[in-house]
Amino acid sequence: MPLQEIDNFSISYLQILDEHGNLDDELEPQLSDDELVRVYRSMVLAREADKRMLMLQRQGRIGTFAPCTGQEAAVCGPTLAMTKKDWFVCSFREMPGRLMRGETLLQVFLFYNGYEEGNTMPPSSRTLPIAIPVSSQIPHAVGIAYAMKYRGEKDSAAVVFFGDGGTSQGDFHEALNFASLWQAPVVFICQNNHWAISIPRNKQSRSKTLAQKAIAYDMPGIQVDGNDVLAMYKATREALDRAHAGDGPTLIEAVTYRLSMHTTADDPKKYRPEEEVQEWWKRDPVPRFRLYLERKNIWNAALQEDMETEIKSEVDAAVKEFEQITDFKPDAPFDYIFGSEHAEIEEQRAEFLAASEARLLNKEAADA
Amino acid sequence: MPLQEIDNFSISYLQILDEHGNLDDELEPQLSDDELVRVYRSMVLAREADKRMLMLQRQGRIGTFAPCTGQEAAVCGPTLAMTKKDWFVCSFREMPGRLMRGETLLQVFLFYNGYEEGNTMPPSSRTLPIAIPVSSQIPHAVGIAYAMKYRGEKDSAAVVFFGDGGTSQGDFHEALNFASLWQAPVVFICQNNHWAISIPRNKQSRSKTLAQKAIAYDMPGIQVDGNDVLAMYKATREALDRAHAGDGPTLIEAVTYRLSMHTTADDPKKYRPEEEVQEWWKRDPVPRFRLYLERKNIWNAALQEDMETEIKSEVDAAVKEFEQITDFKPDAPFDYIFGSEHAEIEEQRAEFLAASEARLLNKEAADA
Amino acid sequence: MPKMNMVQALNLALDQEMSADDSVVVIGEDVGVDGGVFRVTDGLYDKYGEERVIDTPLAESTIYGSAIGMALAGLRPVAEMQFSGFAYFMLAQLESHASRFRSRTQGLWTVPLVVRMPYGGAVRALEHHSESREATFAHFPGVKVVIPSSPRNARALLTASIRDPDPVVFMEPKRSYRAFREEVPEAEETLEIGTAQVVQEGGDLTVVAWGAMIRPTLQAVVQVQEKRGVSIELIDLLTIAPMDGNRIVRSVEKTGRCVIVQEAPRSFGVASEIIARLNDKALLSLEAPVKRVTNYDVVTPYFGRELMYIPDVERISGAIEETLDF
Amino acid sequence: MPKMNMVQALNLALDQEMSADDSVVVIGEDVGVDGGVFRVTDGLYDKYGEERVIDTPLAESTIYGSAIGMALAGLRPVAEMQFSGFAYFMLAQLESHASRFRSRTQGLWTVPLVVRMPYGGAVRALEHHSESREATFAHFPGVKVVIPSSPRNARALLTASIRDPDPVVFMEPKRSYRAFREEVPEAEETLEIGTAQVVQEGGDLTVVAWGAMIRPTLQAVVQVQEKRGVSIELIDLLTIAPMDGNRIVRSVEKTGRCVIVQEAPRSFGVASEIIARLNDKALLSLEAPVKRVTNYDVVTPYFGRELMYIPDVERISGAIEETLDF
Ligand SMILES: Cc1ncc(C[n+]2csc(CCOP(=O)(O)OP(=O)(O)O)c2C)c(N)n1
Ligand SMILES: Cc1ncc(C[n+]2csc(CCOP(=O)(O)OP(=O)(O)O)c2C)c(N)n1
Ligand SMILES: [Mg+2]
Ligand SMILES: [Mg+2]
Repeated sequence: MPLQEIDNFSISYLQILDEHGNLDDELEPQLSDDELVRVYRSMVLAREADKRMLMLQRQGRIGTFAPCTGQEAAVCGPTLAMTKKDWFVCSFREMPGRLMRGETLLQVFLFYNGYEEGNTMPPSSRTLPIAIPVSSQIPHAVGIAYAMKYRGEKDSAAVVFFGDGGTSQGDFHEALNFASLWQAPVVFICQNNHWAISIPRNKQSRSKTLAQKAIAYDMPGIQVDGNDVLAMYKATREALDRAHAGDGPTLIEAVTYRLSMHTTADDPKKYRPEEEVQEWWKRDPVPRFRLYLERKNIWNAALQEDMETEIKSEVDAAVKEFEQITDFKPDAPFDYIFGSEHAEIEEQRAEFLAASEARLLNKEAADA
Repeated sequence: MPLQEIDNFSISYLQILDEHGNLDDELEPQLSDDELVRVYRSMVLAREADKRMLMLQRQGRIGTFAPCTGQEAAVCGPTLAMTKKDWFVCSFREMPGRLMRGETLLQVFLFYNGYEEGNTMPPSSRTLPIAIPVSSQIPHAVGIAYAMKYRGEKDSAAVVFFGDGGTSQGDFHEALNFASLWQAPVVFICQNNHWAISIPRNKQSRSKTLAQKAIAYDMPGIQVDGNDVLAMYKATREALDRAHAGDGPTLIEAVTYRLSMHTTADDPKKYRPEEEVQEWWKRDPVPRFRLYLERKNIWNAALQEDMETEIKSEVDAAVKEFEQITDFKPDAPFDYIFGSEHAEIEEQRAEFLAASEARLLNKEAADA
Repeated sequence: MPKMNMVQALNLALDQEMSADDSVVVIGEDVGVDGGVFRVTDGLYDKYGEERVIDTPLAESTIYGSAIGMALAGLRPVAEMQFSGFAYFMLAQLESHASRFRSRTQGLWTVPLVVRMPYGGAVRALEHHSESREATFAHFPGVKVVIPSSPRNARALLTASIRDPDPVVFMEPKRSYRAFREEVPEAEETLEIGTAQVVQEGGDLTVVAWGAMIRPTLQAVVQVQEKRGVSIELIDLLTIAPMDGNRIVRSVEKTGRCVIVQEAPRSFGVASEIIARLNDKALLSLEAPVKRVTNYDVVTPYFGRELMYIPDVERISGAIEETLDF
Repeated sequence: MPKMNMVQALNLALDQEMSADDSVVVIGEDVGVDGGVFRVTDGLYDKYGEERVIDTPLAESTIYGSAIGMALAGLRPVAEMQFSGFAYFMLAQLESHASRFRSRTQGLWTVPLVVRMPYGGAVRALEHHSESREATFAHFPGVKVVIPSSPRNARALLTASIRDPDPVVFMEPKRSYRAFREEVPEAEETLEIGTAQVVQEGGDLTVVAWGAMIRPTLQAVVQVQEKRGVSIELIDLLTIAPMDGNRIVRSVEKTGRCVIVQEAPRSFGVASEIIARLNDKALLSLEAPVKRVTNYDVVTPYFGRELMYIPDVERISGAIEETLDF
């Protein structure tokens, strides 16, 4: 047996609702009207929040953040497929999903205004805080999934989000390998938004798809139209079903696009052709899904208008509430450095408080 | 276009000389008798060196080392395919290849006896020192290959060795991705010897082959009988040809076996069934290749006997020479910490020398 | 009380904690079937099964990173780095996450996660198997760094570390693994993390050491005491971070002289931090400069030269005498 | 001489070294087309092409690891970590290889490799973008750690680092990137690595600082001098490792008093090492405890609280006055 083919593999692509609004009836997931409207509203709310936050950031009222505009379907579809028993493990661009998981706009604003007080989704929410070092959250999801399996929580899996850039990190590779060996209940969702800051997708990896990276781990991998919320829902639902059934992890590549800047500190004009962006606006997930709802007769212009008004005032209220909060305990970091008390920390706290007081006195003296 | 197969891939296996000595004439590489004997001698020398070093280690005359017994073909085949212009980047189990690259047994023994003086293959040798942190050497090979490409050295590539365990590390993944994007002239040779200390191959990755990990990077990947020196030569030769031609990297999985312990500090009886080892002795690459040479009429019992005698005395001589070297400069580490002089280092050297002298005086006093 | 070496004592701590609490799991390379390359986890795989004694692929970052996930989900993982020299691969996970979850979420999420790692030299090992880099870990806020020195305190500290609410880097002086035996009580025993221990009291000079340095230090102390008729106080740091600086300060206020023995390279090491604490609070008590006995600021040489570089009885006693004579 | 900010000055150093020596290449995330997220490599891609200004995938370990390979093969790579907070991912390559090749091979193989990284706080950034961990790098033997404080010394030190025969960790205080301009000569200029600089001489007290702390420190110094009619010597460390301890010792022998300003958390930081050096060689000159003005041993808070934690003019001047009054 000289040179012999010993194995072969393939990768598939899933789309249910295409960019022109054409629907594949056979693949259409069976979602209730409530669910459909819920996920639609989440997408619209997130889009609106992005806009408002951009404005707040430009006015110096919050700090740097990473808009999700354009990726709402790729994040909300999977989140809709999850239950509260599943774990939501995200990167830094999944605000739409975080809101669906119960985080409030108030929390979001506090967080982006530089206060840990914004990070208050408790462990019972099974929604982890934002993770900034790219792909560093992926191993966490695998460990959580291991714990679920170990505890026999059969209806619990971890869903972890990361970018196309994230697939280049060692942690991505190691974590997928562990998950595969453990047959851990994890769904890996790569948000292939075509850019990692200024690095285009084709300079991130030479592979034609990111989904095919699953082959390295003998893991199911699928490429999905990430701007099609139905396809994202369905792919995640099936992956979760497999995970819950003990059949291990799945890699889903969501093909989507970062319509906005990388973060508010970034200027994409430096590296990205405007035409490309315009092309992708045509595939905007939000109007595409609205059209679907309208065709199903569960949505119309009046409902849309009501919702937009409601969302605007919801965001207004949150901004107002957030800006009224000012009583942040200065020495809180000393409270939360360890779970046990230590003399050195307490001595430093005293020093910190004394310095704060001195600063205050000086200020009063100067003001007087 | 709903659920649609968009790409497919396959993995092949190469064997030229099987374990029973059957040869695939069509695939047989065209090697001169000299080359064939050279590589055979290297394999036998390495096997003998392993034996002797094990003895020396047991007697406390050298320190811990990692035997290569069983993997000679998987290391020597690729090394034979390289020229001096190619770079040899190894892990810690490739002594047979290092010897082929010109390292002497004296250097090997000094190294394993705890002296940097053993690491004296200069940059012009294009043979890097041993790398111990698993897979950490793979990025080096990719950077070297980049430099070759950048410098337009078209007949230079980097060949890098690592284990089956090494494929689990993040550095493996990142480096293959870089190499693929850069189309860098690298040949990645995975020594799948079925064990990473006590972890069997199937607990290292769930993928059926390690070669298929190449698919993640859109890189050619091939599985090769690692105990067949002709197949290892040929696969490497073809990969080097591609690399030299500017066609980028290749991943070669050498299917072989660690017939000995992990290192002299390890006891494989704790975790490995003896029958498995016995099965693999039947596929020993050394007698298999000898049979091939004999069938080609370029080898016989008399030549074998002469060579064995020669090798034994070569090893004897090296052991003797090595044990006569005792004048190691105590403060050498201070010479080689930086390429420029620094006061702090020199002050510490003075302190070190003073302490050494005090120790000596104390000893003389005690002895007197 | 049975006499045990440090390997057995650590094994006892793991065994008892695993048997008491099924959220305790062990994870690492070769920790299962093989029982760990130093045999610290020996027998646990047979007793608790592969789900609780997890043999992983070769990938330190995800051993630790997935253990963070387990801890977030309510388990109490004890991860092993096969050697501290390979722990750099997981430092990003430690610094970016384990050390930060509590602060990040104002105490809502915590990472009770122990990572054990053999460290230190003088065992005739290959490169990367001889370093002593406790200072690297100790400088990360939110991480506790613990280093035992004997079988008994190793067992008690490992038990305490597993029960601790925070990430603990538990560094095991591999040179001491089988170097001596000590009585270790069967009944559970803990030692408070963050507390240094006075090994012996004395009035003329304070010596601070930790880990594998305790043994040669004690020898040197005894030697100098005999030779000079002085009494020396020996403090075993045990916890590197958060450091029990006040214990050392109190001692030096009494003795006025101090020698610190550190296996690591000199600069930016733990000894410097101790000196800084003495400077802060006991400067006026100092009758002589604090003396550091350390490795030098060079890459640890291969084992042929290694023993000339690691502090030994002679260098330590020399430093003590010099400091007494100052 | 043109006036430049630090970003422009660093860019100038890179540009001149690249133009003088085609073995100099730049490698990192977004360093090419985008010109770096802080624009330090702006224009180099257009000028030198994608082969010399290498936009990489997102993988710090292999950015640095492949740069090691390039250096071994004769190039002089300048790698960029986008933020020092992500440098932990490459620490294994730095510790295991870059810092060791020279020692490992007794000088036969060397790794002349600069890694640049913006570090430090006070820029209203997200988590992981505010730390100051020079001590972590400085504790690894075989690594040089350099931190400029102004446009001019940044340019001179980066040029020297690129020409240096050893691996250099070049930490750029991002808070100072555009904070002020300074005249920077067009003609090439270098500063010796391993040498601290006396910013201003003085007789009553020595202040040591580095990086972004130099500016508030200078302000504090001026303030206290005016208020108290004293003269203060200010030393800019510039090289963290190997440290120019003797320069500080000489100064404190003269002044008898010392304050150290460190942006990093207190324990196990660079300030402790400076105190240890003073203890070694200038203890008897000290008329007061050396004072450390530092961040605290907590995880750097998000930017809402950050400025209360980083040393500022008020805390620095307070410490100087206290030390004068001791
Ligand atoms: C380990 C690490 N390196 C660098 C960065 C800086 N950085 C933040 S986001 C980003 C690009 C991420 O790209 P991708 O993974 O595609 O996610 P996206 O931003 O497109 O959502 C980079 C380089 C980081 N956060 N973490
Ligand atoms: C990063 C790292 N982790 C752990 C080790 C300890 N160790 C040395 S060899 C080895 C197993 C390596 O297995 P494999 O890659 O298959 O190579 P082999 O030993 O079989 O040649 C381990 C865990 C190491 N050297 N480096
Ligand atoms: Mg992206
Ligand atoms: Mg192996």
